[in-house]
Amino acid sequence: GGSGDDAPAAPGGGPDKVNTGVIAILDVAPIYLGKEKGFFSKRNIDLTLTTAQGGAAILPAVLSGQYQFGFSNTISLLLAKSQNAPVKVVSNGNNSTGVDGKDFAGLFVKADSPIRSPKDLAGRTVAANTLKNIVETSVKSSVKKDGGDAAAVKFTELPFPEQLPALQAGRVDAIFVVEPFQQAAVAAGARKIASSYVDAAPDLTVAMYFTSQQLLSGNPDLVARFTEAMKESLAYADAHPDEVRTVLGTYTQIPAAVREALVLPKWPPDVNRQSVETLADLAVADGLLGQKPDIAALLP
Amino acid sequence: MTLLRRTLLALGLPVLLVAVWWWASAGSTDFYRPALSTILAAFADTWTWDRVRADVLPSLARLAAGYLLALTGGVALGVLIGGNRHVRAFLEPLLEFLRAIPPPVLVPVFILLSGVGDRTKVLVIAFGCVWPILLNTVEGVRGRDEVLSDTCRTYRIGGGLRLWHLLLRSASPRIVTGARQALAIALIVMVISEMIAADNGLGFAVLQFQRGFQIPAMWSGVLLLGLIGVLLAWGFRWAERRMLGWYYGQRAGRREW
Amino acid sequence: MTRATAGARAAPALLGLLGLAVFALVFEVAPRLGVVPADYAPPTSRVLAAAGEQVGRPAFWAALADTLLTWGTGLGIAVVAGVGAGVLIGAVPFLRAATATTVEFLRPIPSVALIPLVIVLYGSTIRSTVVLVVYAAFWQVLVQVLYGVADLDPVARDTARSYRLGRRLQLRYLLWPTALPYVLTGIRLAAAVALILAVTGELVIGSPGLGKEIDLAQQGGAVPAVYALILVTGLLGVLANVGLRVLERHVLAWHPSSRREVTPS
Amino acid sequence: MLEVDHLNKVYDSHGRRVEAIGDLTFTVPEGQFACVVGPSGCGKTTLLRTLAGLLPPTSGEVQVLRRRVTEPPAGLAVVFQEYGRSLFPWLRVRDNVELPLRAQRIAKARRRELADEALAAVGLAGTGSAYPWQLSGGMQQRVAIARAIAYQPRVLLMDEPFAAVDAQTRADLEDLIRSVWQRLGVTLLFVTHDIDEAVYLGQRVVILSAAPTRVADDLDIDLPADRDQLTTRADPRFTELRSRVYAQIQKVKADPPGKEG
Amino acid sequence: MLEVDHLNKVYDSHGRRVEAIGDLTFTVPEGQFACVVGPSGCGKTTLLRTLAGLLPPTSGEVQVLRRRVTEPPAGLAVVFQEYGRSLFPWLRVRDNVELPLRAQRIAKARRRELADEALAAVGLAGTGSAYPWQLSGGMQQRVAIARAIAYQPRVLLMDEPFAAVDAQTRADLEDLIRSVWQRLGVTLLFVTHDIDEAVYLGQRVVILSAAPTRVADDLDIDLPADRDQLTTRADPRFTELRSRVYAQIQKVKADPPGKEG
Ligand SMILES: Nc1ncnc2c1ncn2[C@@H]1O[C@H](COP(=O)(O)OP(=O)(O)OP(=O)(O)O)[C@@H](O)[C@H]1O
Ligand SMILES: Nc1ncnc2c1ncn2[C@@H]1O[C@H](COP(=O)(O)OP(=O)(O)OP(=O)(O)O)[C@@H](O)[C@H]1O
Ligand SMILES: [Mg+2]
Ligand SMILES: [Mg+2]
Repeated sequence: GGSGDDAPAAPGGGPDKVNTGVIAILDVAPIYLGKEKGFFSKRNIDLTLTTAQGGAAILPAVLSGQYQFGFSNTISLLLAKSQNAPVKVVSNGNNSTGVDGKDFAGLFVKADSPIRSPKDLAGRTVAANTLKNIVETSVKSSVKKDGGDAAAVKFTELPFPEQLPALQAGRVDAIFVVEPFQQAAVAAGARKIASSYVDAAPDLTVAMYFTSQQLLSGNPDLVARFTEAMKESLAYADAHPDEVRTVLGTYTQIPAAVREALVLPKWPPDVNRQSVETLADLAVADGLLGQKPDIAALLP
Repeated sequence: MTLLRRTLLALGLPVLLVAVWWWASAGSTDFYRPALSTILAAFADTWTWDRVRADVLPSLARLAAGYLLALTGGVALGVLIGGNRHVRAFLEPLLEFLRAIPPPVLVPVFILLSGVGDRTKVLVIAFGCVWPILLNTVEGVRGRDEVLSDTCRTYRIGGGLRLWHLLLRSASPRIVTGARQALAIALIVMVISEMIAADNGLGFAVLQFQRGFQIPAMWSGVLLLGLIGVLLAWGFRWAERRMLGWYYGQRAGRREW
Repeated sequence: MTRATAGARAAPALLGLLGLAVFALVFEVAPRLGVVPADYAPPTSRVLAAAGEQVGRPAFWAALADTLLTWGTGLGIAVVAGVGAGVLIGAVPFLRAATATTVEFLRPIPSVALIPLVIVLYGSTIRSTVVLVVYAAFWQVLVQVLYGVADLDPVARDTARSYRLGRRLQLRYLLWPTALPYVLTGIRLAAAVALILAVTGELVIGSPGLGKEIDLAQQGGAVPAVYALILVTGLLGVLANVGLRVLERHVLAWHPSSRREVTPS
Repeated sequence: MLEVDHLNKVYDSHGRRVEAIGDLTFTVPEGQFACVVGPSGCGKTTLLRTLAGLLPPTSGEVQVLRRRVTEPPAGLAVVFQEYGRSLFPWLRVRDNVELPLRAQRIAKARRRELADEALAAVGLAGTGSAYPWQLSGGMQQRVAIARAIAYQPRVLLMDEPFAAVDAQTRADLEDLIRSVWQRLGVTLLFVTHDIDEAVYLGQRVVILSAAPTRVADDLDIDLPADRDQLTTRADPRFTELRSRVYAQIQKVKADPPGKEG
Repeated sequence: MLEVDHLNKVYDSHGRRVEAIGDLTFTVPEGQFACVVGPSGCGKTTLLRTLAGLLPPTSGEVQVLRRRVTEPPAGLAVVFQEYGRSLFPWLRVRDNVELPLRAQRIAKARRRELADEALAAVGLAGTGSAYPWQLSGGMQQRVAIARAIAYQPRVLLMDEPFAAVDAQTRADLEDLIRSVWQRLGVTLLFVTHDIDEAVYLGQRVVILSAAPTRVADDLDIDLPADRDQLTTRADPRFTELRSRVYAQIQKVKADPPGKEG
């Protein structure tokens, strides 16, 4: 049954067993690092990290109490909230670096492509790992910022690993990839024409950790402790990029050489509320969201 | 069996199950398991004619193309393999290898080889649903009656006549079994193929609903899939009865009381 | 004479290996000639090297064990349930008519569409994946059994009826052997589908196993590792088929398809 | 005991309507050995299948052992004309013979004994462990006969059971069936195309007309109960009877049934 | 022309080893009508299947029309003992008969004509549009015969082709086969269990011993070429010949082949 109201507290006052659903990508390095550093165990949390391919598998598990917390990108959470899913953000996830041209994600075209800047994308096809999501919103904001017709950009869905081959074979005109695929794109000579996360909002909060309303009301203490631990983890990760690169080797299969070259995201301890508001407005403007959800109710 | 009785039998269990579902889910507050009434309301809102034209019809067109490709390819290859044990020994391990590879990881290879367009999706559907047809054809051809084989050999019935009148016809009950299986699988693979590199289609729509957390709409898509499955199955049964008239005649000529 | 027969028995296996070898060769040569980009479709030798690396990782063996467990459990349940339900429904015309619509409705629902539901029920555990595996593989067996039961020879059936063989004997000595060739095909189909769903489920849901390893390798951009893991999956399928073929030779010794291949002609 | 009462059977399938049995009425008393002869395609197999409860009559009814037949009656065995297909290819010969005995819950040892006896009686001792498709046509037919004998039925319906065996074996089997009949007191309906055989075996020969079939003639065979291949067939009465049957059949052939009634 | 030269055939499968044909040598000259009789299970079907190129000999060889047989020879037709299974259940009767003619690229109209003629000759006019499984056993067997006749073969092998038909039809078919043989000059090997039939039909009767089979006797039938059911069977020479065949078969039965050689 999926009636997980509380975190299953271990008998005899042992540590709370907490299961968190994450995606095995760069962005969640802080939680792995924090677990390793004992930031969770010292708050009496016995943390288990379970990876899934995407948010589709994580949200139901959190809502049904199979997981206590989950990791999801901001747009997905806005979408869920707009459908009245009982979700609540408990911690920041990761942010763009805020530096144009030096972000952990980017919009690429082939070296010899006639496309010089985002506005040239009108009428062209861009690969996104997930349609109707944060990539689409961000790329469109790049186009708009560049003075182009964002509505005329076509998107097609391709998983990150397939994007570069498709670009090189000329099946798509541009791709939007994150690290480590950005490294591969650079290595293959692709040309970066925008850092769309940076274009969308300053210091955009790309993803966040969340829980269910049920757990929040049933065990606010646990949620508070988790939030504390996350804050410490984020801060630590932001300050220790080398340890981040090491911990990446434990849960991903990114080759060591690539790990060294990765551009890391920013991990500020707090959610950039303003960027979430901006993102929500953009999504409403693009028609991704029917109406703007109650952001105050979503964010902590 | 009268028409009335047949209709009752065909619809009795579904109606019962729907009733149970309705009753059990009434007033559900579970985000992922909404009440059936909510789903049905979403169904009416979601599957408007525009939507059907934009998403369902392209899907069905790809489904038809992929299925027919699988049917012809599977039967052709099956006859080849079933008719010659050397060919079978040569190809079987390779085919078993390919068969065990999950479409989601295979799709990238297809994209690499044939692009992101409809052609790839049709190929994925064909590749996904060809196996029951192929395996059943092989076994049907292998299991043909020996006396009939001998009859063909002595009367020197070869080439196309043998292919049609011996191999295909004697394998036809099994080919039909495989084709029936493949139909449902084609529908499933159609959905899977639309989860990657798609911009329209029924599977695409269901996936978008899921990702957009429009859960009642998502379930209505699943419901629609099931309904399409039922319609296709009825069509299939109609065609099957026509093609295998001799087979059912031979078996029903001896009907009990 | 005995040498000749031993040779004849070994020949099919050799031919089969040859088939795999030709395939491997094509995938060695094509990337090298630039027919496909070597970065995304690495030549066989690189895949084999990556497979060698995988074999050295304890995590790989743990994943393999998990996949085998998921696969085996799911397949076992699906086969038992599929055969049981198939024989029951197939032998009782009323049941067949009454369930037909429901079966046709439930069958085309893709397992992947059920992912949210199973996660709600069981989370990212092996149980979730097993449910998906069972759901997908069950139909393969069921439909084969239904058609197999209908393949009854009318004279054989009349014989059984006139000698008043009871239900149990008719089931055991008439229906079952008639359906058996279909059932074996159903199991072969189900074995592959179960494997596919086990890996896909692990991939999407994140329950432990080879699928999860594939996901990790994909997210990490480790292309040869992805193909190495796919290779392992495919080989599991080949092994399953070899096993089922051996089983078939034993239980279908009487069937024309086996008879023909005993006497050379 | 077998009673056929105004039996009529029409096949109507796949655009072909055949009235196989027109209007058939006759009774075989308990323990009688009745032979049935009639032209090919006249409906003998149809009649047997109706008596065995495998085929519903179009009209009229049949009774076996004083019970109206709606399903295969207990204690009845059939040797089918399609002997080859009536043996289960997945069972060895002995298991084929034993299978009906298992349905009767006869103990294993006894089953084995009955099966071996029956196989030996039809001249197939030692083939018990072969599969039916490893046997010749005549041997398969004898397995089907052995199965019926081992079953020890009260009513035995045989549809051209000796069609595939050689003259000598046939003579042996004829004597075997007669001795089984005498020993078990079974009611026997025996379809054959061999007029000599019908006269030699039966207490009575029922001659059927071409389809839609009727009883064209019904002859008592008043030969002595103790028969043997040499003396009985040399008996002038035998020759007389067989000539009568032969003449009758000729007449049936000459008068198409359409002319009558 | 058929030549069987030191033919030996051993079946060895599923744990059962049977030497069906011991050592068989005989020749049927072009255009001869040869009958083969022998006990059930002696290897007659095996011999026919070897001649038809359907079964490889274990040792020795067979020639048909002066060619060593390694595959089914052209111009050869077989009527199988398992007549029911040799008809295609998915083809209507007429199409069953026409199929071999299509393989020979005979024009449609001619095919139709040949098929209708052959069906009429075996007494099945008007059943062309039925499926084989809608026919009685004897009718099915006659369809198989019609198919062989319509094919107009140079060599015809028949395996108990009249086993399932009534006496009267049988006599008609016997005369039909003789007339076909005389008209087409076909070489005919005819397996039967009916000794009278063998003597009535053939120019020669080959008697086989029990398995492992050998030629036990080989009789010339010196009856006049013009035969008819009444006069020929009444001929004292006929009676004499059939007694000889009968006696010979009795002898074969009495001497199990193990004793010799
Ligand atoms: N399953 C069937 N469907 C349609 N017609 C049938 C079927 N079985 C038999 N018939 C028809 O019924 C008639 C009688 O057939 P039946 O088999 O009873 O003849 P029979 O007397 O046994 O002949 P034979 O001596 O040749 O075996 C035939 O004309 C045949 O075509
Ligand atoms: N496919 C087979 N596999 C094994 N043994 C076989 C096979 N076919 C025939 N035999 C054996 O070979 C022997 C001869 O069989 P065959 O069919 O040639 O006899 P036959 O003379 O035609 O007999 P019948 O008159 O009964 O038809 C038999 O002992 C039989 O058991
Ligand atoms: Mg009959
Ligand atoms: Mg034979």
